Amino acid sequence: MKRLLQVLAVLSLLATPFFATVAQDRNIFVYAHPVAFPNLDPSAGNSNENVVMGNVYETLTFYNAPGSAEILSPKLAVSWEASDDSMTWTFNLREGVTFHDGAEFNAAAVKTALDRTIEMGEGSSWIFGMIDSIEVVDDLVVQFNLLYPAPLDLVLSAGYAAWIMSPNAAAQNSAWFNDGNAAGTGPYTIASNEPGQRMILEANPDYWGGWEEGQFDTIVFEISEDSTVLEQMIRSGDADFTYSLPFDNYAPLAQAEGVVVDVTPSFQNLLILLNNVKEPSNDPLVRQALSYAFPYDDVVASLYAGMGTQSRGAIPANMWGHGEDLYQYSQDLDKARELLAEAGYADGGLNVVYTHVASDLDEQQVGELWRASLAEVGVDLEIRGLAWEAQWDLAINDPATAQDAFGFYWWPDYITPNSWLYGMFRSEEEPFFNLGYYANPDFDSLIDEAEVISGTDRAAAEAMFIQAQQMLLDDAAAIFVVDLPDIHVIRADVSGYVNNPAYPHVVFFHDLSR
Amino acid sequence: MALLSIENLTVEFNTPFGAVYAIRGIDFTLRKGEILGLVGETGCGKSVTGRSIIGLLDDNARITAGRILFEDVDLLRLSDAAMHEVRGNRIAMIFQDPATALNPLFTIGAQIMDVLRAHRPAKRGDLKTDAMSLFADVGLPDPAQMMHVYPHQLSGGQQQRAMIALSLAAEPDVIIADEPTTALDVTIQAQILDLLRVLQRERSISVILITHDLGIVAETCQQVVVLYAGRVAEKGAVEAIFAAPQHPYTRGLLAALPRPGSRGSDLQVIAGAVPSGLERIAGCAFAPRCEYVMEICRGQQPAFSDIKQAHQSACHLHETFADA
Amino acid sequence: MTALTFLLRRLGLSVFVFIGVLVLTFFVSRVIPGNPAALYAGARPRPEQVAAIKVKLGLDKPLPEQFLVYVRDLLDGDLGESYHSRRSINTDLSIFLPATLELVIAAVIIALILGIPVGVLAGAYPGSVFDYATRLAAVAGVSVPSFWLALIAQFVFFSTLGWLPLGGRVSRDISLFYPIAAQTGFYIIDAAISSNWRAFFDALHHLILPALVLSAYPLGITIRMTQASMLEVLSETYITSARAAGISQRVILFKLALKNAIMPALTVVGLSFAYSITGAFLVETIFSWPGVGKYVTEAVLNVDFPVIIAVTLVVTIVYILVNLFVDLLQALLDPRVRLG
Amino acid sequence: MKVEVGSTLWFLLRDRAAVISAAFLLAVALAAVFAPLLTPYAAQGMGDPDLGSKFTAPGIKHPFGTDGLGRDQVARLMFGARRSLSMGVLVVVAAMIIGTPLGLIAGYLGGWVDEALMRVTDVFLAFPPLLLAIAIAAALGASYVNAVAAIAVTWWPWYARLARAQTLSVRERAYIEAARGIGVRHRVIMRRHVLPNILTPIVVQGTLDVGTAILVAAGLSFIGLGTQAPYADWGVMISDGRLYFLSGRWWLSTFPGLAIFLTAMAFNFLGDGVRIAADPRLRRVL
Repeated sequence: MKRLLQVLAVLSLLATPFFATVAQDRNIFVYAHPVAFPNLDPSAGNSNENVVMGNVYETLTFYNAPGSAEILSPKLAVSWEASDDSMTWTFNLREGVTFHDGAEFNAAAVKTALDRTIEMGEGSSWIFGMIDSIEVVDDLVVQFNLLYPAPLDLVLSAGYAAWIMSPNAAAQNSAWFNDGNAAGTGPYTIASNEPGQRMILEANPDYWGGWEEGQFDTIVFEISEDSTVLEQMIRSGDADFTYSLPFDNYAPLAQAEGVVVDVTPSFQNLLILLNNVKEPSNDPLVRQALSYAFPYDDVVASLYAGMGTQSRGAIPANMWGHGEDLYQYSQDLDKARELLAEAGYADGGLNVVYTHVASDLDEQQVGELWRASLAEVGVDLEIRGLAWEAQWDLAINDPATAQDAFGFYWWPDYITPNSWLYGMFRSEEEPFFNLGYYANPDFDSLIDEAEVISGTDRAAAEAMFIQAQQMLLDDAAAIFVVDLPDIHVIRADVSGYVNNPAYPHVVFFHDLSR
Repeated sequence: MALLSIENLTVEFNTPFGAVYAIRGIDFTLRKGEILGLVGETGCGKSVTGRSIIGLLDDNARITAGRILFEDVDLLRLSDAAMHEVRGNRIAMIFQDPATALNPLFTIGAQIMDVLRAHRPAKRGDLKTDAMSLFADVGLPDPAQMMHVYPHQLSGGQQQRAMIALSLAAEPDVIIADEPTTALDVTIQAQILDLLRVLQRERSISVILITHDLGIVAETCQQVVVLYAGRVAEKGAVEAIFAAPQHPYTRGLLAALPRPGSRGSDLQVIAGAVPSGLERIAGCAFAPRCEYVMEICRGQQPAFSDIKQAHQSACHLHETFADA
Repeated sequence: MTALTFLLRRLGLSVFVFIGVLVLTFFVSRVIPGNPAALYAGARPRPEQVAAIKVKLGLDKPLPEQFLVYVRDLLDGDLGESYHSRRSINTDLSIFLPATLELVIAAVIIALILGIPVGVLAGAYPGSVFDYATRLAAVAGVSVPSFWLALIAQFVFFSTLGWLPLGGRVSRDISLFYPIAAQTGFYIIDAAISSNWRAFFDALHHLILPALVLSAYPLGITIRMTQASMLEVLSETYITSARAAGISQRVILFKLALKNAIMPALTVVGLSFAYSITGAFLVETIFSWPGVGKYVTEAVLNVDFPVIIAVTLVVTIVYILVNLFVDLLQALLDPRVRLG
Repeated sequence: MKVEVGSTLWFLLRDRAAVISAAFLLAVALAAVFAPLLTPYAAQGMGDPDLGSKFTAPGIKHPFGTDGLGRDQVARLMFGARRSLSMGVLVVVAAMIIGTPLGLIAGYLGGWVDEALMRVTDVFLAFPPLLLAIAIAAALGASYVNAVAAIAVTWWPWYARLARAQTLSVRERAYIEAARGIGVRHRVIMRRHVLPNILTPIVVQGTLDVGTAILVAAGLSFIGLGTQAPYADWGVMISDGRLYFLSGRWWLSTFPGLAIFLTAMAFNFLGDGVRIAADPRLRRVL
């Protein structure tokens, strides 16, 4: 057996020179990507395909990376203005832009594209819920009439659903896109697609943004769900970029030659929604006790290898709406015991069910650490790993049989605090993502009011959003665990990379060079 | 003129229970051109004797003593290669059930040609001709068609004829026929025995006919060796022994024999059981079942005594019977 | 029994079994908890989207009706659409199934090529050192967890020795510069018929490690069965009679006995196939091999039940066909079964 | 095939591989049962973290190292053995309990009952192993019990077939004919006369199967359909360690893998030994 292996290996090695001498006349960037691209239809996709969308298609406005002077910058729109009541928005479009299929980019194209997305009603298209109609004012001027005041410039910068595709492409169905076809205005086009394995993008030579020496003409996505493969690729130089490695592997990797581990805050955080309706967690005292029993420091320091930060309220740091002065729970087992005693559980005897996505080791270990702490205050935590849909289904069906604690990641569809607050905590007839059944009329009216003024008076809105978060903390509606870091590993010889958490894990390849 | 002499052949089997004594020292001689019957009940060692001669004992068998002299060469001392030369070429074997002794997946022709090829280099055409003439010799119909026929397409008698053809292929001097007719009908049985006799006469082949059927021996053989529990009870010319059996065991066998010409029945008609191969036997092996048993029989193994030149028996009583 | 009636009987049985498989998988897949409509809707659906999709997918209808619709589509050759990727399962399987079959067939070939001669020799010399070593190896083969062996193999041949790639079907350079023109979906074959030798060797290079890992179990089975059947055949009278006729050991082992021994050993083709498929389910993910195993494990993770049923059905059909083929082959090779 | 227990045991004891295997399995089983007494890290074996000794390489304090939550891997293995071993055994026992009576009834009654039951087993056996178990385990939800149930559901047809074949050979025996002749009820005959006579080969097959069942169960656990945190079986341990395996923390997956490997091997050797010892025709091969 071993002998045969040797023979085979030698045979294969003999063959190596055959293909090792490929002329490197191309400048290739390899993105070792941890998941496949579920839906390549720009109207419908709202998941990890955003990295393809973000390079093949473009949005009207662009949300800048934190630290920039402006929140937004122009992309396909060069300028825009809102009416005083934020009900009518006018966008002036970039001139001389053509789609990959040769169609001209203009106001009609914008209308066709966005109408398609709204009409299909899939994916994140609901973010356009405020749009009443889209009007072509002029060849390069488009006007949006809204149903209610909203910050449309922010909405149109979204990393999902806001892409503008060519009118020809807009006439196609999802299957057409998923066969690897595309027609946007972006710097790259899809050259080939081996689903679940590899996708190759090629530079669009006619890109309106132009090309310079050193930029990449070919982008390869090597898809592997296996973090081991990703890690080996970036380590060996076989890939230029990756993410989603185990937190514990970054420190050793940072020591490796030619590799940079880039850690920046993200707009994503991990919460544990507590069931506000079901015994025993319907008692705020119990919820507070559960919050005090949570091992925040261990989770941050050990599970996230010190790279995340403990959450302060629902909105991650670095984003507008984050309250730096909000109350922050910390682990205090005595306090937890006191609260439990006050709630009538002096002798313990409490059973709590925590669910998490089965394939998520981090969420699982959060549960394992929490379980050990809870055991000390007499609470028995059952950890249940489920498929995401199963976990969600369990939560929405009946609060009485639902889990007590729901491990949950949240990220914004477009960058507004209300994404968290409305999404997870506003009372609903039939809960959809308010999976802890939190219901507080004061909270509801506060965030509704804040949303209305956020298009016109962002500062006042921000104060109200922060006030609303204090209510959540008082009620211990959820355990706000950790603001996650964006950790990207990139080869040191690549320059120009800046992480933009508004577009999670999207690399804008046009910015890079080697 | 001894072609093959067996001298003090002793064979043991290794089993998890210990050594099993299959043959406890036997002697007999096969002369050229004669048919010798090797008779006994199941387990008496007659098949083991046959296999010992051709060197095809099972892996767990061990020949612990004795010689097998074939033309004055001790077969037991031959190398594997030399023994391989003997098999088929000088000594061949026929088996009890031709249905299992012929390979079901090859045509009869292919099997006989394998044998022919193993013994002499020849052109394919010649091999074929030779094979067909062998089929004719053993009385198989339509030899040309036989080349393409599989064993299962033949009747039992035809299969045994084919088997005999196979054993004749390399023109051996000795054929060991291990119960060649047991699996066949009575009428077919007679035909096969006829064939053996014819071959013996015409090709002057010597045959060791292993059987449990004294009737067959009476009809076919010139010499007979009666085995009991791995020892020779009595041996000699067929007429002499059938006329005056000396050993009580032989007498028992003959008494149980049905009328000549009808099919022989099983020989286990003497009361009692054959001793286990696991036991060491101090005296006469037959003593526990013997109606004439004496004190001496249990302690001392009877020596051979010549009754006449061609008739020997191993019994303490032999003189009594001789006198009777 | 003639080969024809045999064939008809086996075919009839297979059709029945297939219907049973269909009913069983459909039933099992509909018990899966979770909300398929929400899965179909994407990462962060709205309630009205989910409700609309439920109607669109017919999930609001009673189960028997859903089953009938499914069978009707199936008869049209339509395996449906993945709820997770929304891609046509037919399209996906046309890519993933050949990948798995390439891997599995390679593993079966390795198992047979290594296993049969080793089994024959071990059976021919029972009690020898070779026999004991072989027996140990065979038991090791059927006892080693394939997914663990895959990790160890990666550690040894990729990390330590650097001889073989970590995973995937072809190198990036091949995709970029020497793409394989897809015809059969078997990269090795496609590359060979288009004389794309760089791609051919590259694909082979990628195939070695997963195929070897996958072959461990079927290799163990093949050795065991060949050895056992050889042992049995060699104790048959016709082998003794061949020996008695002076036929050489070489001819006996590798001509006469092998043909007899291979008959029962042919069942190992079916078994090897089955166990390689099983192994593939666990091992493909580790080797980033884009086959049905990886496809279905991801589908399980996502409760993507159209994919789960489709893969179960298709793989089971392939498996039934392989067994049918083996049975037929056995019948054809055995002269005792009359032809026509 | 009725076998004397005495001689079977006698033969078994002569089979060195089987004896060593039995001793090994006994040791593993004892380690599993008495784990709390044998390791100073019993709490860690049950899931408690010790973040201070996270990812410790094998050494004197932790011979097999620690995992990402700092838990001693020897303790985890010992507690994991409880689940891995019991999964294998439970699968086989459950499959026997389902399969044997069905096979017995099919073989004894014959006719359409036989035909129907055997066609059902055909359907189950048409699936490549593991595939159906994956589907069922996914449907039931990931847990230790469900994994056992899922595998048992795919496993019973083998026992049904075996039981049926054995029943067919036993059915025609004189004492059964006699019992039927004097009007003993079918149920009584099946239970009193047939069942005891077909059990031996079924138990032998069971011994052989436990190793494979452990492998299959580990496979399910490996893809996340088995034991749930904070507990772990060996398959889960390999799966958890895999992320770190090529990044220098080789010990996490290596030891549980070895544990499965050796245990499955031991069951195979023991099963082979039992099979040979229980079947007089095979004893010669020894």
